Amino acid sequence: MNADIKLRVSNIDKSFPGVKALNQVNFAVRKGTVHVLCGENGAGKSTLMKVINGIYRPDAGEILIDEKPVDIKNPIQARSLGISMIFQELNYIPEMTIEESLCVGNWPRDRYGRINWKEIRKRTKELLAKENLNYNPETKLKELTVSDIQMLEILKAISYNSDIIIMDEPTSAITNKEVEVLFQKINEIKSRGACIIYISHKMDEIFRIADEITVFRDGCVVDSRPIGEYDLETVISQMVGRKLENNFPKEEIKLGGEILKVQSLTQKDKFEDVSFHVREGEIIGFAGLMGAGRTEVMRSLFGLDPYESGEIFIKNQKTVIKNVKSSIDKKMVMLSEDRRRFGIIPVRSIKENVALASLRKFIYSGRLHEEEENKAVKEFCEKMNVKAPDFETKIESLSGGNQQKVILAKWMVTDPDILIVDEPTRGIDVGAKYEIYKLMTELAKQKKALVMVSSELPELIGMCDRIYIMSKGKVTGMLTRDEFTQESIMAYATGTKIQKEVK
Amino acid sequence: MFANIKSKYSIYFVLVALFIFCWLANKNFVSVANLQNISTQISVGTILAFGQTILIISGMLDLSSASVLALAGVLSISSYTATGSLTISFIVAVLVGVGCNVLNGLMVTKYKTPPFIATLAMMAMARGAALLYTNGQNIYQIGDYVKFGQGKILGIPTPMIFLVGTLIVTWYLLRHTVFGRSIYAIGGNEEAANASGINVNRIKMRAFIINGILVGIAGVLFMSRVNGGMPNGAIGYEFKALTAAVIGGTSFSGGIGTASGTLAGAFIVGFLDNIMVLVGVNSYLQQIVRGAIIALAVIYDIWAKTMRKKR
Amino acid sequence: MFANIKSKYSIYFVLVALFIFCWLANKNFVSVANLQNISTQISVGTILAFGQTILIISGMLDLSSASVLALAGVLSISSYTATGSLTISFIVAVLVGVGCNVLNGLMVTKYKTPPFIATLAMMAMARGAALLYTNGQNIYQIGDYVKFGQGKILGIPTPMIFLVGTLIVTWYLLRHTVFGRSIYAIGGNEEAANASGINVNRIKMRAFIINGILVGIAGVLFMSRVNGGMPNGAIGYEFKALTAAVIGGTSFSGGIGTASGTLAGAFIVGFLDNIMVLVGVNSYLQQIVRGAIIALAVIYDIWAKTMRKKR
Amino acid sequence: GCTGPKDQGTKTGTEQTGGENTKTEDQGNGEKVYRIAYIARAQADSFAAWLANAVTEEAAKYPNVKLDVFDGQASDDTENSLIENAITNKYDAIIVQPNNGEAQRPYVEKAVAAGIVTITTNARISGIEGASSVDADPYAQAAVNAALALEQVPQNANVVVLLGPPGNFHADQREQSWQKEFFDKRPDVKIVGKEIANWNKDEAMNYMETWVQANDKIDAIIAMNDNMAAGALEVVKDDPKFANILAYGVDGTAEACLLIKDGKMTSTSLQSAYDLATSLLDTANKLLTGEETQIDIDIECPLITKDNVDQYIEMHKKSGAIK
Ligand SMILES: Nc1ncnc2c1ncn2[C@@H]1O[C@H](COP(=O)(O)OP(=O)(O)OP(=O)(O)O)[C@@H](O)[C@H]1O
Ligand SMILES: Nc1ncnc2c1ncn2[C@@H]1O[C@H](COP(=O)(O)OP(=O)(O)OP(=O)(O)O)[C@@H](O)[C@H]1O
Ligand SMILES: [Mg+2]
Ligand SMILES: [Mg+2]
Repeated sequence: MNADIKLRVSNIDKSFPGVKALNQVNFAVRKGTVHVLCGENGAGKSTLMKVINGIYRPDAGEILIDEKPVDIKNPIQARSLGISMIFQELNYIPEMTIEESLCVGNWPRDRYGRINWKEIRKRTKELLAKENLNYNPETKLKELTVSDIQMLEILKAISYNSDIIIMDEPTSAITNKEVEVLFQKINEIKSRGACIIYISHKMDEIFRIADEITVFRDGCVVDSRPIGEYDLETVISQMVGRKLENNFPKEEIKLGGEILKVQSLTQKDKFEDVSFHVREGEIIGFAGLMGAGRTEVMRSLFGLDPYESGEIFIKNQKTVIKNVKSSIDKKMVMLSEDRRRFGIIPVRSIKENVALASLRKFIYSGRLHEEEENKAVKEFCEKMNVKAPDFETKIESLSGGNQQKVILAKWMVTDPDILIVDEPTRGIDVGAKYEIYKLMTELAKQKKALVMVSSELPELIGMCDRIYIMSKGKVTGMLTRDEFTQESIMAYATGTKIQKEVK
Repeated sequence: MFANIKSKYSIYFVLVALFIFCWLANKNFVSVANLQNISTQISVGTILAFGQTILIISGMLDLSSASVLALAGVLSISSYTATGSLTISFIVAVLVGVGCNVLNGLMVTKYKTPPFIATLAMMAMARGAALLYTNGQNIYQIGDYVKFGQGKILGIPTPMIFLVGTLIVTWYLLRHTVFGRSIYAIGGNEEAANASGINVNRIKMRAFIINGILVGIAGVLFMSRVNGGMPNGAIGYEFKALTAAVIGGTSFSGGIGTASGTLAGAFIVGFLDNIMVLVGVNSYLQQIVRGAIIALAVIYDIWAKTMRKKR
Repeated sequence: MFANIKSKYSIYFVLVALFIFCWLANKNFVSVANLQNISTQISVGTILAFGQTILIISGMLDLSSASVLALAGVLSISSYTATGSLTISFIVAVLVGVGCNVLNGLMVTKYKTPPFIATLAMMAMARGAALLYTNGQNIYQIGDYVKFGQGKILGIPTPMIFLVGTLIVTWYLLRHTVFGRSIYAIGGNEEAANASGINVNRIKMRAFIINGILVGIAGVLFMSRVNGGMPNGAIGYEFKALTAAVIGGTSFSGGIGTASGTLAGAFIVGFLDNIMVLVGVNSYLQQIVRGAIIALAVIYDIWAKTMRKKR
Repeated sequence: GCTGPKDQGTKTGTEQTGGENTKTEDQGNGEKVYRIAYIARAQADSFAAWLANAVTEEAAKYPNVKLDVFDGQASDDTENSLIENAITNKYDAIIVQPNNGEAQRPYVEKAVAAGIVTITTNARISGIEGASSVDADPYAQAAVNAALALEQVPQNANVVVLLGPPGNFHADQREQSWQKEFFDKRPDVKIVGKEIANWNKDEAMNYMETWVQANDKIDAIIAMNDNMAAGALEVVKDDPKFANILAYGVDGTAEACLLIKDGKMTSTSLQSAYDLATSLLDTANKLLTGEETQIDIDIECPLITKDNVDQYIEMHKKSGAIK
């Protein structure tokens, strides 16, 4: 019996078809602390959180709050026990307005039991004003970007004033500025004695806010210690089971000719006069604050959205990108930031997802060549380290990071020349991140061009040859490797500094 | 601003445009009697459509509504002839409607049957039960029972009163209650709704129960309007109801729809049918025109909505 | 392993169980002639169901299939009586089927009409056109046209041959073509499919065209089987087709379904109807039993599938 | 009433519609043109469509009549709505072919009360004060066939019965007729199959196919309409085992006449749309012009067998249904 302990899970088991996601898991969270969970993709972190939040029922084991066993059947009960959760897979209701999404499941009511719309509006405005966010409360979620939505989810979870707040990769879709806001919130929460379970693959964050760390591997708890007894290396080696030497496997590569050139690409209200170029073997980065318009540029470039004016040259040939097909035909592919919406086909198998963008490779002369398909899928999934029972498994049952790897594998099968990756390491564990960086380097070595949009400055700085910085829909600057510093990038990103000529 | 209103309320514009067109096309169209006729004529289908709206918003639908209507109607009538009490007969209809829909709800929530299949099964079962109970024979001489559907209160035909009543209830439920907002959340994204602490199964069950009440009321109205207990009556009404809801902007992908939109959808079809009869269009041609206008109305509605986005 | 097979193929287990039950229940059930009958009886509905399967997998559906069938059938027959050529009449049927479905496809892809509405409109228009063309009268004396549906090739009734043919084509399309993979992707997540370079509109259009071909073939078979051009024939067949597809495991949420599942669904309904007539169940009771069994079959199927997950 | 419906009808019309809005236009020669609403049970039902066509043709022969056809779509509610609309629209006469007599009764009563000449047909709604009717009696239609069957159906025969949709007036009446006029008198006959085929040929075919499996001997097909009889015959037409099967229908459709001519079908009774149409227009004219105030007539329902089928084939040839 320990009065200090708020939440304890003991001997939790949970299985899914073909996987034992949790195996005799034990750990405890103290009041007023931030307890960080680390572990590779598919280690079972989210599953444990969903068990605590009542979304899954455990096969065995107990959950104790204030050292008293509780039976959490559903999220409502979890909330009444003072638990709230920010989900890893942003699972929002696209047709819902901002104000309603903030109170869904918890609507304020007037004395007749009616929904109190005035109160909702008032609360929303207060909340948004307090956080300095100027959204229109009536905007529908489907019109927002992932980062907006993630911010709203964070606000919502905090607004419940729960005793236990679970944050499953809350920062995967937001930029540094919002991360700071979040950390400040976390400190406020701690100081009122509530506790936070925090899951993240961003190692630097972990060491900034953790009070205690628990490391997961293959559904088991490897170790659990206060922060003082851990250092980065230990955590990583416990997670991955080996040491990682260098964070960024960047190699010096001799650059070839210009492979992609974009000139004055414009789409009114989204971005304006965007120009950049990439050479063979080069990795360029796009930095910027949330809503800077980086995603929008890449979407238009890839043919997902139209563009009004501007020119695109691929291998020095003027190209008109009408749709995604035309850019895939030109061997340019893009990994979207919104995996759920633009990435996976949830009800189909890993195999079908991987083959989707290169069907003609396996279906020719009138039939499907299943052996070849299986071979390719196996090859690329192994290259990406996808953890799954088999390739017939539905992709929706994979962990978030593994889904991301499958989507990357899909694009690798097409053997692209230009690879645009929008937040490529979102939700990916350090080990796998390293694999992805290595893959990028390898691709660069094969004379491919890479465009990396990322909100994680360290990875941009670590991996890119040049970084373009965008602010409010315009390219405000371009830095070469020797000029990279967090400060200089931020100066352009906030728009305080603008280069005259960006080419 | 105006463009915004026009696009948000585009289906009502279609309705108004159609109304004006009908007015110009035939002088008998705008008369109290004719408009009353149209309203009473669409009442049964529209009451069913309100139930469908609630279900479709929450990502389900009810194929059994017309069959359950028939079962509720014949049982209601035979309870009337047995007891002579209008109140009891009304309650019987509602109970039968609710009972069948509780079964629908159980199949959907407890056994995870897709609503299409669950209500399809109920469609066959309820119709079979209605026919079996009556041995396929219509029940005539229903006496005062006709008051439900053929009476007037303060000069207003009772079906119109039922129509307005159910409209208000549906609107209120959808707009002002936790139940209503939960339905939108469930239809919009069931997992997210569950994660937000909405008891999905309970809300779905309630949606079916409310649908059951509406179906029961529609059953009373229908049987009273056709002046007899017709176990084989109202065939195809579930479809009419779905059509009105969908024309009115309710989306099968869930999470979208309003009671007033459904009413507008029902009136669009009602006006169309009425004007074609008034003008005397060949009845085969009527079907073609009806199909074409429904498609055009929806195409315009969608176009107007995307226009707003594009701006 | 066995449990896995049982759950993956649970609907086939239902089919086999039903078959065995029918066998025990009536000695006439298992005979070449009776099984041939069942197959020919379900052929028209099942061919439509293959079209529905393709459409439902890609997240759409076709309410117009029975009406278009009737239009294609009567035009085909009248082209036969005009030209005396079976080939031409067959081509006419297919062309009409395709034509109407191109319109469906245009409404859905170009004007973004929900498939429910687009095909609902077409349902009314095609039926109206068929009735208008024939003035509501059946066309008799169709001579050799009956060979399509009543003939035999090597002792096998032609409808069975058409059934097997369309089954193979559908299976092949779904399993072995880019088109097939694409519709699964579109139904599973349209935006992601688009982002993977699939031309969503073109594929949807093709799905409708293939559906049109199947509807045209079904039209020829139907009219030939009933030995006349019936503009009002096959009413409700779109529903039969949807039912077979959905019992067979095709999901309205899209991205899931197989040709063989649909065939199994069609046979489940076919066996049921047949055994109840053989045994001589009261025809009202038949409806109740049919509803109940369909619900149970699907509940079992879903239960078996979740069982596999739980393991 | 004694004044006659015509007077009331036109008067009401003029009063309510005002000067410019005349329902009853003047013809060139000064004679009145009467507007008649013909409300069909279902234009998609082939007999109803035939009747509607016949009525339209017949109406063309009357210079003083303008006839509009409406489609009840086999739905009581629609049919009732159409009657309401026609009243609102102030037709001079309404002819109702009910979908279901009792369901339409109050609405027909309303029409009568509004002073409109009202005629019910195929099947009549009896006992409405002030309404007239022209009908072919469904009971009699089946009864003439049943009388023939009484002689023809062998002892201890096995028969199958195909029924129309439950609750439908004609379906019920014809079934009752067969019951009383045949089955009650022939307890030796065994019903080996009885199903609802909803007037449809394809459904009848499916049932017959199954019955043929279960029964080696079927002596007669008793169908409540020709469509279903033809469907059942379609199944056994080339089967020598059933070469002598008897088949009875009702309606006298072109297809049935051809089948009788071929010796496949035994008999049917004609419900002649032409006769009904002629009587209807004649009745309407007489009522509108005030010649008479109430008329109730039944057209004949002649039995068609191989002996007299030629004249009916002629009839269908004239109409173009048979080439
Ligand atoms: N609904 C499900 N059905 C089947 N398997 C599942 C399901 N959810 C999770 N799994 C499996 O359980 C294991 C643990 O997944 P979980 O999502 O908990 O991992 P995680 O630690 O959160 O990983 P990540 O860092 O990638 O988010 C994985 O192997 C995953 O494939
Ligand atoms: N579907 C959409 N509908 C309406 N507005 C959108 C949509 N997607 C993005 N926006 C808006 O466009 C602007 C640019 O967003 P974009 O996603 O391109 O930014 P970004 O630089 O990629 O930032 P991040 O992805 O980190 O949020 C934002 O203001 C955003 O709100
Ligand atoms: Mg996770
Ligand atoms: Mg972005």
